[in-house]
Amino acid sequence: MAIKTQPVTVNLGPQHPSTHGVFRMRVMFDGEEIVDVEPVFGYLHRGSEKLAEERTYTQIVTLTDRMDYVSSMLNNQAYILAVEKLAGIEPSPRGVWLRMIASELQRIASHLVATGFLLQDLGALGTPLIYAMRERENILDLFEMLCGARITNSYLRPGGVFMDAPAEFWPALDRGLGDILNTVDELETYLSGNEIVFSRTKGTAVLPKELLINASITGPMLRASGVDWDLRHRAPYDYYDRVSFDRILHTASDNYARYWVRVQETRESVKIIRQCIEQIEPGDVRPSFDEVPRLIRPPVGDAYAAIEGSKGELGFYLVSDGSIAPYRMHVRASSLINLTLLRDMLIGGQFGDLFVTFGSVDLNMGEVDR
Amino acid sequence: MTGPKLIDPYGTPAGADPRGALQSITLDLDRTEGESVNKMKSTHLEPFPDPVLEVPDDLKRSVIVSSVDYLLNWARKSSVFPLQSGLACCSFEMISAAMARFDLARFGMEAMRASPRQADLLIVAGTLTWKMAVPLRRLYDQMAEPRWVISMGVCATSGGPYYQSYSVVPGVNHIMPVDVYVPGCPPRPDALLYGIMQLHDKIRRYSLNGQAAGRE
Amino acid sequence: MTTVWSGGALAEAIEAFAPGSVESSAGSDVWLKPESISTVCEGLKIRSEFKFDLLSSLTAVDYIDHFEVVYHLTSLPMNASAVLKSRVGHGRTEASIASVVPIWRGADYQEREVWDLMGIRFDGHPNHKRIMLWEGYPGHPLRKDYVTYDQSIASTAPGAADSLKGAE
Amino acid sequence: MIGLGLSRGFAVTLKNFLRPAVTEQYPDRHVGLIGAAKAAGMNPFQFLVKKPTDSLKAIAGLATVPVAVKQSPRFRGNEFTFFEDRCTACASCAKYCPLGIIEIVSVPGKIDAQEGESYKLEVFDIDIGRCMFCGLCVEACPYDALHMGTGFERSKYVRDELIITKEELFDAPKRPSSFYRPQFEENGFDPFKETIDDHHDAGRHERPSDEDLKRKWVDER
Repeated sequence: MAIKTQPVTVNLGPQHPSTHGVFRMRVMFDGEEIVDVEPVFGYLHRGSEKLAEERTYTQIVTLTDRMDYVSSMLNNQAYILAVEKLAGIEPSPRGVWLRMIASELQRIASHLVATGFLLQDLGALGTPLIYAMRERENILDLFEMLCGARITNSYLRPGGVFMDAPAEFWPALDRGLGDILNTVDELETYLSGNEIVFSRTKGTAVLPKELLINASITGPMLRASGVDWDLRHRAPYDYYDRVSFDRILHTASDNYARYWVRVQETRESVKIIRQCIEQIEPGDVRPSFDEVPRLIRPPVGDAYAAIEGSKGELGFYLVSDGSIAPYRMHVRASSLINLTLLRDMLIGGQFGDLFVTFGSVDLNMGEVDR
Repeated sequence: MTGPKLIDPYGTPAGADPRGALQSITLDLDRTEGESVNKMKSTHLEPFPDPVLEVPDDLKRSVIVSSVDYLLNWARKSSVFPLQSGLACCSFEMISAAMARFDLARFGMEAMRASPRQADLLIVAGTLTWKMAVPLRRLYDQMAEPRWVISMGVCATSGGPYYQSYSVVPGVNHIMPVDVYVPGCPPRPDALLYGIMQLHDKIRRYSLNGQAAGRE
Repeated sequence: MTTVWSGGALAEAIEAFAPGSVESSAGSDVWLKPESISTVCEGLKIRSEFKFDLLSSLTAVDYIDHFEVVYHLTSLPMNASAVLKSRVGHGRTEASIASVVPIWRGADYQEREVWDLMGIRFDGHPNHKRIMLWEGYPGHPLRKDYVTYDQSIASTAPGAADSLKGAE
Repeated sequence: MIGLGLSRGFAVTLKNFLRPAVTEQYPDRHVGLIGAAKAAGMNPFQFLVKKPTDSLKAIAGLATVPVAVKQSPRFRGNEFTFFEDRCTACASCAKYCPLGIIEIVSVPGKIDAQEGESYKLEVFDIDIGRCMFCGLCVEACPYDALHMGTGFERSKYVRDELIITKEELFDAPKRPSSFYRPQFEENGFDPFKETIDDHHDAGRHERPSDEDLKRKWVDER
């Protein structure tokens, strides 16, 4: 016998322990079933795109760090690629290898954070998150060796990176990669076979791939539905055409598939870094200041460059009017666009699945609001 | 096991609101919120003065001022529970500080509280926008006294990299009085720990000051 | 590697199924007439020679005497990309263009963002309201005539004074 | 079998329970008698005889030794190191700062401004309450006068105290980070152990002498 209830609207956030930052949702419940969801954004809207219009091209690197703060290196890379495309800069090979290593490390860190927080949302208070963050600390230590900062790196410059890696970086990186593989194995042992994780994530929030493509969703969410779309493979930037890696695909397109794809992708990133270490060549890490001056003045025009970020296609659209600052900068924020289908994922589901689904999207408020 | 029903907002029956049950009624709520944000933006123009404790010189030398006060402040300082209120980048350093490597629990901050009623310390970790200032001030008002505020990172201290932005509060001291400022963008977890130790020092000094703890 | 449609070839191909919709083309860009954006986008998505099933990015640029809406399209089956542009709001009049949400749902939040920050109205958008800033915010900050350093809410934008009154 | 996955998970937790702890005991850690003696630089018996109260404290578990945090020499701390003798007051750092928070006021130096433009620094303030420590100013400095510092203990009770003035920069112990200063890395300089006192050790390019400046600005023009 069905019990009739009155729908009730609940406000979740912006300060909520499970909302991955300052995200807010208005959710209408009928009993425990979700009737309707409305996300409310903008609690971290900082106006980066406007501020970029009054900074030089190098200074904007510092703004891109703070956009998606768990994958700063990837933001740096996307922005630098757009600048190089706009100004026609030929990067130094060693700098490109170094920034590939840095951005793959960052992808691992970002996926670890996503996994840890997803399990936190599942109710595993503490332990998996602590294990994931412990491994992330090792990666942050590597970043500190490279550029002196843990989160807001500002490591990349137009044409490469600002400084070569120190001598102690290479043995530490080698050690760190082994640790990462161990951690991923452990993660799989204690989670991928776990009955609670299975019953909470399998078969929830299933999305068909046509809908995902139509809603512009990219990254691990799209690959979890079986669409082979990875910009590193389909539109190789930097030297991704010189390394080989497997694309991780899953066909279920549910919360478990999204989680699984992320965990497996960390291994592929380790594989890519190993190949980068083999192929890296000595030389300068950035062009001299005669070739690429501190103040770049790109020709009038526009450029759009996208990379495969940790959350999907991360693109920068730059318009130049020939001065030292961009006329307009726009960020194609994968976190924001991946939320387009949040309503479809949640409506009809149960209250308990709300934050699991939300965690499996892997969003970052700094990128959603910018 | 069934997945959620997939909805197509553009295939709704004729007459029904295509925006769904909720989004058709929330514009009024948004307007009310916008009004409160505008009000906060137009009223909080001057920063609050920093609550500094002036300890008289003769009291500095005396060993025992009031044992009860001393004991109370020692207990308070050893069990400051922070509110889980990460706003932006700094929140990740705050989480790192609570994780295995830096372990906030060593300072008696065993758990980040999810509710302001159970918290003594508000760590403003990250950029504060005007839209977020209204809920944050409400959180601060809901905390029981004695309460303390740490402004973590330069975004919270002064707006930092977003100082000139149209939507960012130029310093959280426009919204609430701040006890300790921690510079850094974001500060390392160690720097946050140092800021927390400074706060402990401050709490200890309340007894010398002859002032009830946590009041401005 | 992704093939990038050149502007000229794309303009010709568009003219073939939607005559009179192209304004001009240069480099890899095609400028469309704003009133034909729905027809052209639907054709680009459905027709077998394009199959642009993913809208990568939608944004707008303020060129002072007019606004330009920029669409970056990607085709997953063909691994191709193209850039569409459309000039609207000549002379800073009320700028508006047809929404592409019925064609690509991915445009939903992006169009709301452009409306919020740039002030271009998208006709036919199902939930047309501000996304980043709050209701009652004066003006659209990404426009070039918006003053960044202004921390007060007093502004010359229409409706600003009314919202201030409501706040008190 | 139901429960197999769970028990495998608990096995991993148990394995981690037995691993060494990763916690860094900043700011200090408790030591016993041996640790306290080691920190004082003597063997435990000497320590017991020479410092009986301290050793009693150590035996009771009350003795602590300070712990330095593990950091890379390239670490961008929340302060700066500055060598006045290398600075030409060119204000490159102020121009390159994305936030414009470096305030420089210079006056004509000992040479007459007409014949050689050597400037003397009067005000050099960095507002670290707004600084984001990106290091672009350090990158811009042509004569290696400004370096990132490695200290991070800079919390203050008052907002205005967060401004670093010229005097403070001069008086502080000079522990420059090797950020954008490859010469420190080549020399194996460890900012957490040693300090630099002589400005000659600090950089690749020496500041030009007053004669050089005069030649460059006056004679060549």
